Amino acid sequence: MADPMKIRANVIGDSTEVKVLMNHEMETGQRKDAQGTTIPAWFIQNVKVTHNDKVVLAAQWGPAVAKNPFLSFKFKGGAKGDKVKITWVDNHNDTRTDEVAIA
Amino acid sequence: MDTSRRQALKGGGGITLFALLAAAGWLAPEDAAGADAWNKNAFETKSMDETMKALGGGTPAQSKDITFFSTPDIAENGAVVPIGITSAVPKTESIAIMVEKNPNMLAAVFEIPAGTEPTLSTRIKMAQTSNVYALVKADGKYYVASKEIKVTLGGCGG
Amino acid sequence: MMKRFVPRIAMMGAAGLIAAGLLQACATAPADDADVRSRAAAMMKSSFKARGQAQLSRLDQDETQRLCSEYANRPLPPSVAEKIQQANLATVRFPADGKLVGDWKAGERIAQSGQGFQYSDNPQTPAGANCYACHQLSGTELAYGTIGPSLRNFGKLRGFTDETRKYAWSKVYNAEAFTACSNMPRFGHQSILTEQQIRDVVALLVDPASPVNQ
Amino acid sequence: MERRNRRPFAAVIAVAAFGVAIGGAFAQTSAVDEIAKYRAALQDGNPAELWEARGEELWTKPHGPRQVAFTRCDLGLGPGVVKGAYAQLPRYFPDANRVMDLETRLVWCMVNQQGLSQADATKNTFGNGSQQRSDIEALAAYVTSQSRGTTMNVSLDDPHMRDMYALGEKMFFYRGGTHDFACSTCHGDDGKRIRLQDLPNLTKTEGAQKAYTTWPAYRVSQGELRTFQWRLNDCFRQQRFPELEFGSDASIALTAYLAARANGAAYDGPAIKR
Repeated sequence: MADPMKIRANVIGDSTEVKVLMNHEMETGQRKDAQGTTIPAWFIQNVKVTHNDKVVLAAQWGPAVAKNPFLSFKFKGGAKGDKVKITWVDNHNDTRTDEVAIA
Repeated sequence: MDTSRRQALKGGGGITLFALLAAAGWLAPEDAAGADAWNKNAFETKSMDETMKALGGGTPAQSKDITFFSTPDIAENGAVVPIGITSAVPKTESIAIMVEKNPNMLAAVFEIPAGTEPTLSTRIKMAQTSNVYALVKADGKYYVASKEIKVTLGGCGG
Repeated sequence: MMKRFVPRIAMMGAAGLIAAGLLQACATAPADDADVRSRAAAMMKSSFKARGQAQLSRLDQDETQRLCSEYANRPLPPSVAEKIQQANLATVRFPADGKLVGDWKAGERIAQSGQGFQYSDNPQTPAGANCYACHQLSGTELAYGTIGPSLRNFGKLRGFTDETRKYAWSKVYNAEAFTACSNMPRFGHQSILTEQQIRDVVALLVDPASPVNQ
Repeated sequence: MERRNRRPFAAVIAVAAFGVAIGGAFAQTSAVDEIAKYRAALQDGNPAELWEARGEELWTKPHGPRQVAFTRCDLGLGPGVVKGAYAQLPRYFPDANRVMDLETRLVWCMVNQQGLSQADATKNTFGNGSQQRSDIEALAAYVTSQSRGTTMNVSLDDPHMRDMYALGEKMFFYRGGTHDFACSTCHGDDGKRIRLQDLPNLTKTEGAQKAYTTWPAYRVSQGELRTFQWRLNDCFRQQRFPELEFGSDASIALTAYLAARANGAAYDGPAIKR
């Protein structure tokens, strides 16, 4: 089972700044292990961020996003206590959703 | 061999890829809501040649309104390269990051709904020193900016 | 022990508490230096384990290593330095065919590679010399270290002479022959590089066509 | 062109044999500046936080045959006290009659309080991806994060600790192996670098402080959080020495030497490094 994300959402002026770290190998499928066997690709493909059920960011990723991905962005509005929810889905169809209250 | 690639780029090789992607509809605004679709073809684009075969779609204009921030000229390690992109192009709908010399060019696409600021930062992998492209779709049109990032390696053990 | 703690206390001036601790340490300093050294060596023997090509015997010091460890953080007496240099100079072997200069292109590859002799390395793969880790050489390689001096224009500055070639060979073969307790490995003496590899590295330094001299 | 294009990431990520010529005619100083910028850009968003979060959870969970949590583990400031504990380690623990660093103490608690065998407790000292994660690294990330901002204050009052410091100092200057390397070969002078990496001078207070207070660290080259035990282990690998055993006396002696030399500085880890 995937590990939790580390999400921060803070009101800055009239926007909310979201910063997230995700636990994921982001294996490219191009690396070989010590025995020379290719390590299969394993990476997050879709990310969706919602604020009060409205999508504020949606992304498609390839394996070139770095291991343990980091993402930071801002959306207009958002009040302290509102929920910011983030979901990712990887190519194994594993998924993880975490949410945080805006601080 | 590199010459032809460089020329391809200058001559709009990069453009055809964008056109392909646009034609494939992966940057369509309706994707923004339900981003569960993953455009396999777009992420498997391996070389300029491949993309040049596919034609059609719009041409991204070089834009000074797209800027990189917190993005170093040199990455100490290609496994983690910080990339920050801001688009000042009005009605920015999406931002994509592409790395010319990676095994697959496209690294990530971000759909930017109205109300979300067209600025974001993330971290990518780079196989080697390369141009990195920030492709912006705004009001149905494509814009692009690029930056070369050098990748170094080193250490004692070798 | 006493003496060596003094400057440290001065350095740590900001932390009074710690200085006090060290003063106390001085008062009851462990027996003598040689005792601590021999106990440290014994402790290392029991704390490391052989892995891959790196056997525990790697912890056994030769006379040069022993002396250089002993004098590592205090001035090296000239007589000891002389002794080390003499002993190491006596180890330098020139190739039987007298050919000191090989292929600078091969030398450049050796200078770039840091592989070899780590327990994680494949002993079948030829070792590198990792020159760039510590030295500037070719002007086009910007990722060079500064532990050793710049070797830009090594041959050009010294002249493309027999003397320069012999010096380069000897220095690469055993750096301790010239600088006692140098940080540089003794590539020939310790059999890190083969004779041909040393030729190639020497070529990188002394060949007029080498990028080092461009 | 095809071949080059498809060059796998492995080429970069695998053990780096050499620096890529970064070409072009830009000056060395600007290269160094740009790398400083690179490092700065990584500071915002350190994946070490993921390890800290996992470690915090592990800390309070019952473990081992005896189902005892680390909240019973005394890191020197009392059972379960983590705040500021790392800034005073290593230290002498009378209950174990041994000087211990953080990692060794965690293992001691696993064995003596939670009932794990020594072998089980030290099975995964250094993690390798999500398939082989190290609880010790996660716990170390959490515990050290609770000393962030705390002034390093490793006491040498205890004679056992003083002895370890003295032994650690000798180790630091101990030359050996095929390459004649000692710790001091790379870390004994000011302003040196290996390739483009700056080398802290650990014989000076400032250098020791800067280096010691930024471990553990998330190593972007490995995508892993690494502890100080790992740092020493991998230094000796590169020194061409045999393998330094996890939690061995030598590893603790050297840690004691370096930690005490960092005294007076604010602890600033877990950090993020190349």
